[in-house]
Amino acid sequence: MVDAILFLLFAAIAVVCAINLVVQTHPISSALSLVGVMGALALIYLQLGGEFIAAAQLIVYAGAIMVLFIFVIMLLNAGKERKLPRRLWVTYAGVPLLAGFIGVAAFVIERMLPPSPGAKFGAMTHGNPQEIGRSLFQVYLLPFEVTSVLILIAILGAVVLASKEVE
Amino acid sequence: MQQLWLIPLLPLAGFALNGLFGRRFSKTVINAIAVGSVLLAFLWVLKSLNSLGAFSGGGLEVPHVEHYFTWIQSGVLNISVDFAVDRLTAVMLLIVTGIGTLIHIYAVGYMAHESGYYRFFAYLNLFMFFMLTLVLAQNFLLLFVGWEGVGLCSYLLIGFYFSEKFATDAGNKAFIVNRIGDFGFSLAIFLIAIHFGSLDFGSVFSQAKNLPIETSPGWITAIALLLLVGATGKSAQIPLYVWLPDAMAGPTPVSALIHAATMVTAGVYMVARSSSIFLHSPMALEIVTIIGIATAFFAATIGLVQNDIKKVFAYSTVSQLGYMFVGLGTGAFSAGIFHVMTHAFFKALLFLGAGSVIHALSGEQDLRQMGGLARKIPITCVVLLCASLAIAGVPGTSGYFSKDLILESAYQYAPWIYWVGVLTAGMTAFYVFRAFFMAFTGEYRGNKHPHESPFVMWGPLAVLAALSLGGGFINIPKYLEPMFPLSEGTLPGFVALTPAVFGFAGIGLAYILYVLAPGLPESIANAFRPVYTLLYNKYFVDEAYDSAVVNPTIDGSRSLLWRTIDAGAIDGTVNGVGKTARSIGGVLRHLQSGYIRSYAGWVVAGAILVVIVMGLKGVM
Amino acid sequence: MNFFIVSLIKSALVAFVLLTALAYIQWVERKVLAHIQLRVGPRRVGPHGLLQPLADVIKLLTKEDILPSHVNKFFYFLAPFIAVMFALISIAVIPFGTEIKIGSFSTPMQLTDLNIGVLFILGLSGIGVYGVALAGWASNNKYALIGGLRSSAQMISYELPMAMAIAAPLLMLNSLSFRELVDGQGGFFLGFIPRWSIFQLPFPQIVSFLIFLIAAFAETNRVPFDLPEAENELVAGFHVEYGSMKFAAFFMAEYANMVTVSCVAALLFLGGWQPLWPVEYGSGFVPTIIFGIAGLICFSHALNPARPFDRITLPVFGVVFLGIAGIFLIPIAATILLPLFWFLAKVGIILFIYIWIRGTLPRFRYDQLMNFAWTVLFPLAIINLFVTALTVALTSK
Amino acid sequence: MPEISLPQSVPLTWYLILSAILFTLGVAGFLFRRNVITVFMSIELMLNAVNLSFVTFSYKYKQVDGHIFSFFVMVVAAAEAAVGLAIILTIFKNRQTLEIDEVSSLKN
Repeated sequence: MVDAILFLLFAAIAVVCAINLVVQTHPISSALSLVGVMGALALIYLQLGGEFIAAAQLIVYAGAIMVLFIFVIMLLNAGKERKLPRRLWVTYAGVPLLAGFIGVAAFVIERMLPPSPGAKFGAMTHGNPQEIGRSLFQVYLLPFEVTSVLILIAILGAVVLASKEVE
Repeated sequence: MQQLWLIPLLPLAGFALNGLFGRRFSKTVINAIAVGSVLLAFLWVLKSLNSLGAFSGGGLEVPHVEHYFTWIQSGVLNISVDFAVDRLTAVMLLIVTGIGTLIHIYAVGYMAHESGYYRFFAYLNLFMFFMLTLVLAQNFLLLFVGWEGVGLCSYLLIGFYFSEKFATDAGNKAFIVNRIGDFGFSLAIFLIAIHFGSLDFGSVFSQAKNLPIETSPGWITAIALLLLVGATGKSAQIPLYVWLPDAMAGPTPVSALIHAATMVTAGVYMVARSSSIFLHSPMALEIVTIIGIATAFFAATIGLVQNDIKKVFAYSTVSQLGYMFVGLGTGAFSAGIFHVMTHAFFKALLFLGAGSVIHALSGEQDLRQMGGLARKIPITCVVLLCASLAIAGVPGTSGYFSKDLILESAYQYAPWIYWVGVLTAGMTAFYVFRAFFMAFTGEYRGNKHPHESPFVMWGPLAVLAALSLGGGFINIPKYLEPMFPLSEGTLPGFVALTPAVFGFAGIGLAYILYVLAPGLPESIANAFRPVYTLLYNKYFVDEAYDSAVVNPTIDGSRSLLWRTIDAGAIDGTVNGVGKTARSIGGVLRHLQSGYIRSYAGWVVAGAILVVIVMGLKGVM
Repeated sequence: MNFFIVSLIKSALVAFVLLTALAYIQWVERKVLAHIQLRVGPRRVGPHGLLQPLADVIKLLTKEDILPSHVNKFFYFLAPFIAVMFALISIAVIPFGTEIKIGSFSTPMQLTDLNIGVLFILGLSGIGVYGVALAGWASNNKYALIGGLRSSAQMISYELPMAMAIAAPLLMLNSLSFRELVDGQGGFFLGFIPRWSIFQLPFPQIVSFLIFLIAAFAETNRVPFDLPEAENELVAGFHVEYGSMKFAAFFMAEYANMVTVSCVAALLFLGGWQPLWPVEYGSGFVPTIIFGIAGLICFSHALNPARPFDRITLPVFGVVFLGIAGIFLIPIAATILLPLFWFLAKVGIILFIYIWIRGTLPRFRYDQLMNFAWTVLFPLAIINLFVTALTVALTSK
Repeated sequence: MPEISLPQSVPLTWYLILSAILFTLGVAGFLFRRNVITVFMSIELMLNAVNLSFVTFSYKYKQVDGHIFSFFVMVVAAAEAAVGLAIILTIFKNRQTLEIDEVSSLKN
């Protein structure tokens, strides 16, 4: 009962924010709504017992990546998208098509997923940092290292791209 | 474990060092690496053989095998990288590393003024690596690796002076001719894998021992003959011997090491190694014998009239290899190996001596431009004399013992082969001493200023001289008896004497013709002009091959393959494909708007389609 | 429902205490700065200006609420709320002391004991940036924008060394819940050196403590890292367009962040409510002695008062102090209050350091700031973490 | 009006459907927004949706792997953001625009 209410609440927040992200014409509004989505998702992760992932979601996504976005938006002082005379069918057919597709997807998921006990808060206890750390540094050690290398490369790339030499 | 892997790995390390960084090294460093690695390998051979009891009485009767790792594992076929040492391998190891060390040392002096110094030694070390792999290998595939590797190195080293057209041509010739042999060899390996289900020497030969002897040609004969094809390629036997004389284009140490002492004997080694296969196919043995004797004879005849000192020795190598094959074919495998060893001694010595002469004359190879060198370069003269005596089979010298053993078994096999062999021995003595006399006696005919070689060069020569004189007293056949039982049975006394007699006759004849009556050979040559030309042009074999094989191939490939198939069919298809693609692309091009979002739109459309299909499937 | 009621009571209590504390910290700051600069500081409103904060609050509440015409209204209003909200929330996972036991009922002195409390704090501090950034952007003013940019960049940059520095004690104590962390720091080496993180071998813990403190200064935009609101460069930085209560919100947020950070520092490095030396050597009487002395000083001053009304006020304070000193002697109260005392003492010291440094140090230049973060602090933190990890790996059986 | 009865526990399909919705919205944003940064953020939204389903399945099978994967996704997203934003900065430097359709040199 409580779980359901909470989930619906967070889900509502997430969806509303996501829609807002799409419809807003100003990047900073979109960015903030994306942060909202992430927050809601973090709470949902908590509900699913993913403590560490929830925290990581907040720290990495909301706390770092999105701040970077906002930083860039502010730096470029990006304005609203200028309105284009967009074709009618996009506006008037796009939304129903979207809804229809989502319906189909939902139907597919409902049909294809074997029935399983629903989610209750606290039923999943594997998401704590200890477990994550254990499997991260034992089972997934190599991927982990590789990712770190990837990050390094990304940093270098970013530095090179953003350096002054680019004219 | 004796860490046998160290033996080939040491030269490989040398190759890696010199090959990668040699450009920056000073010559001393390069020498240290190149010679040092081979010397270390030699010492390691001695150590491991000693600790395996190879030098004591009963040691190594059973092979000592070391398994390193599984190389290929497919179905029943399980090929692993193993090294093994038995008495045969021990002999070969000692020859290869020992002679190799000496020749490396010699090369330091010989190559001193050459460019591409580090390249030369890198190749030489690489060759040592492959040769040792070949010798140590415990299965056919690994042996084949070494086999091909030495082929490669010989190609590289023949073409060492790659700025010279003839050198590169010779290299190509050697490589291509060897391909033919290797083709046969690989077929043989396939057959073996099919019929024995393994390539490991141990299992193959133990199975082979239990097979019946094939009176009528069967698959054993096929295997044996294909192996023989490979051997003829590598060991320069008829019909594939043509590459060896040209191979003299390489630097002399190479000729000595690869094309006299070690690589060319690989075929002999291989046949001896698979003796238990050959022994089950008398027909194959017969063919081996015939090829051997034929090669020995013809090569000797050609050698009679050559004027290039290295050419002379090259043909004598071919003919000596023929002897070895006679030994193998007539079932005296140990005699063959024995001859391999002695031949390694005196032929290496001959080449190195020749090299020393050439060095002294700063590049002159034509015998007619020499003469009277005995006083100018005495040491070289002496050592070459020793070598010549040995190859001429003068009693007491090493050549005498081995050749004699071969001829004895030949006599037991079929007397006519014996007589041909004896005749060849006579000719051998003749042309070797012809070369010797032309070079060292009489008046100097050239216009260079001969100078004696440095110690690094004549030091090894001295060692080899000692070996080629005394090497015959190392009783290899006795040593190899557990593997190749000696044939007993008494022979008429003259069998052992006649070769020596013929040898002396040849020497004497050479002395008469080239020292006492220098004008005589010319008149003889004029008297038998056609024969002379025939011999001088090596029976026109090269020309025959050219017209019979090479040119047709070239024409065929030019007219048919190139013009018709390549230009016409293949290019046509390719271009056609290109054209169609372009026309289709012309249509599809309009999809490529350059707008990321339109691309993404297509992707999404596809994804939606997939989802819907999946959904329908899920529903149904 | 019991749980809800208790939580309600506790949160109300904490909220009240926290807000008052914030107000008074500001008073303390003004006083201390004044004394550092040989001034008297606020003294008009109430004795020693003790009622100054109240006056400030009233002023801020009653000021006219200006809404600049050129701002982006939504974000303009949103920003201060974000700032203050996330600043205040983070106090929820901070434990102030051990369990309170009254009869059978017992509850921790903490709103909620999250087993990932540390991560929680980090995450919130990460989100707190938005307040500043948005404020800077929404005010549509170049000074504000620059201030916002600076602070967002600065906060991202300094979060890494901070997290690294935090990681070191976490490694040693092997937990993410503040309560367990503090419990892990209980006990003493050789019977008298406390097992606090900064005293832990590998000794670089002192390094990580310093790194954390520096990073914390930057995170809270305090001197010497207060570039986002550098008055003499950017007028007032990101909150230049804000007045009255919205300004107060930013103000509160800053001080709340200070408090949180100090609490975290105390909990992670200074052993939370663990006493400085064992009880058997009488660490239990420290508060009594301190407050007692304070009371006596008040009385001695009351004997020759500097101002007429000191004759009344000082004795009152003296009595209050002595009363507190007395309370610490009551065993039951002591069990609850002693940890509280130790914890608050440590937090207070760190806060004092904050103020002290503000009174002492000049401001960085921006490039120096960034350089310092990435070329000094970050590598240092990594090395420190590495050494710690190594030691832990070697010492742990 | 019919009174709705909420289940005691949340069916996992709800999570998946939520993730589907978010993903679709992300796609929509990707397709219909022209501002590079917004497009980029739509991608992040999609990634988040995927993460949600990862975590959900990790709940379904009571295993931690799903969390690990979403963790990796986050890391990759971070790297992507770093590089992507750098690229955006460069684009802006070179063309003074964030309109994705004006960055169409690929055409012809």
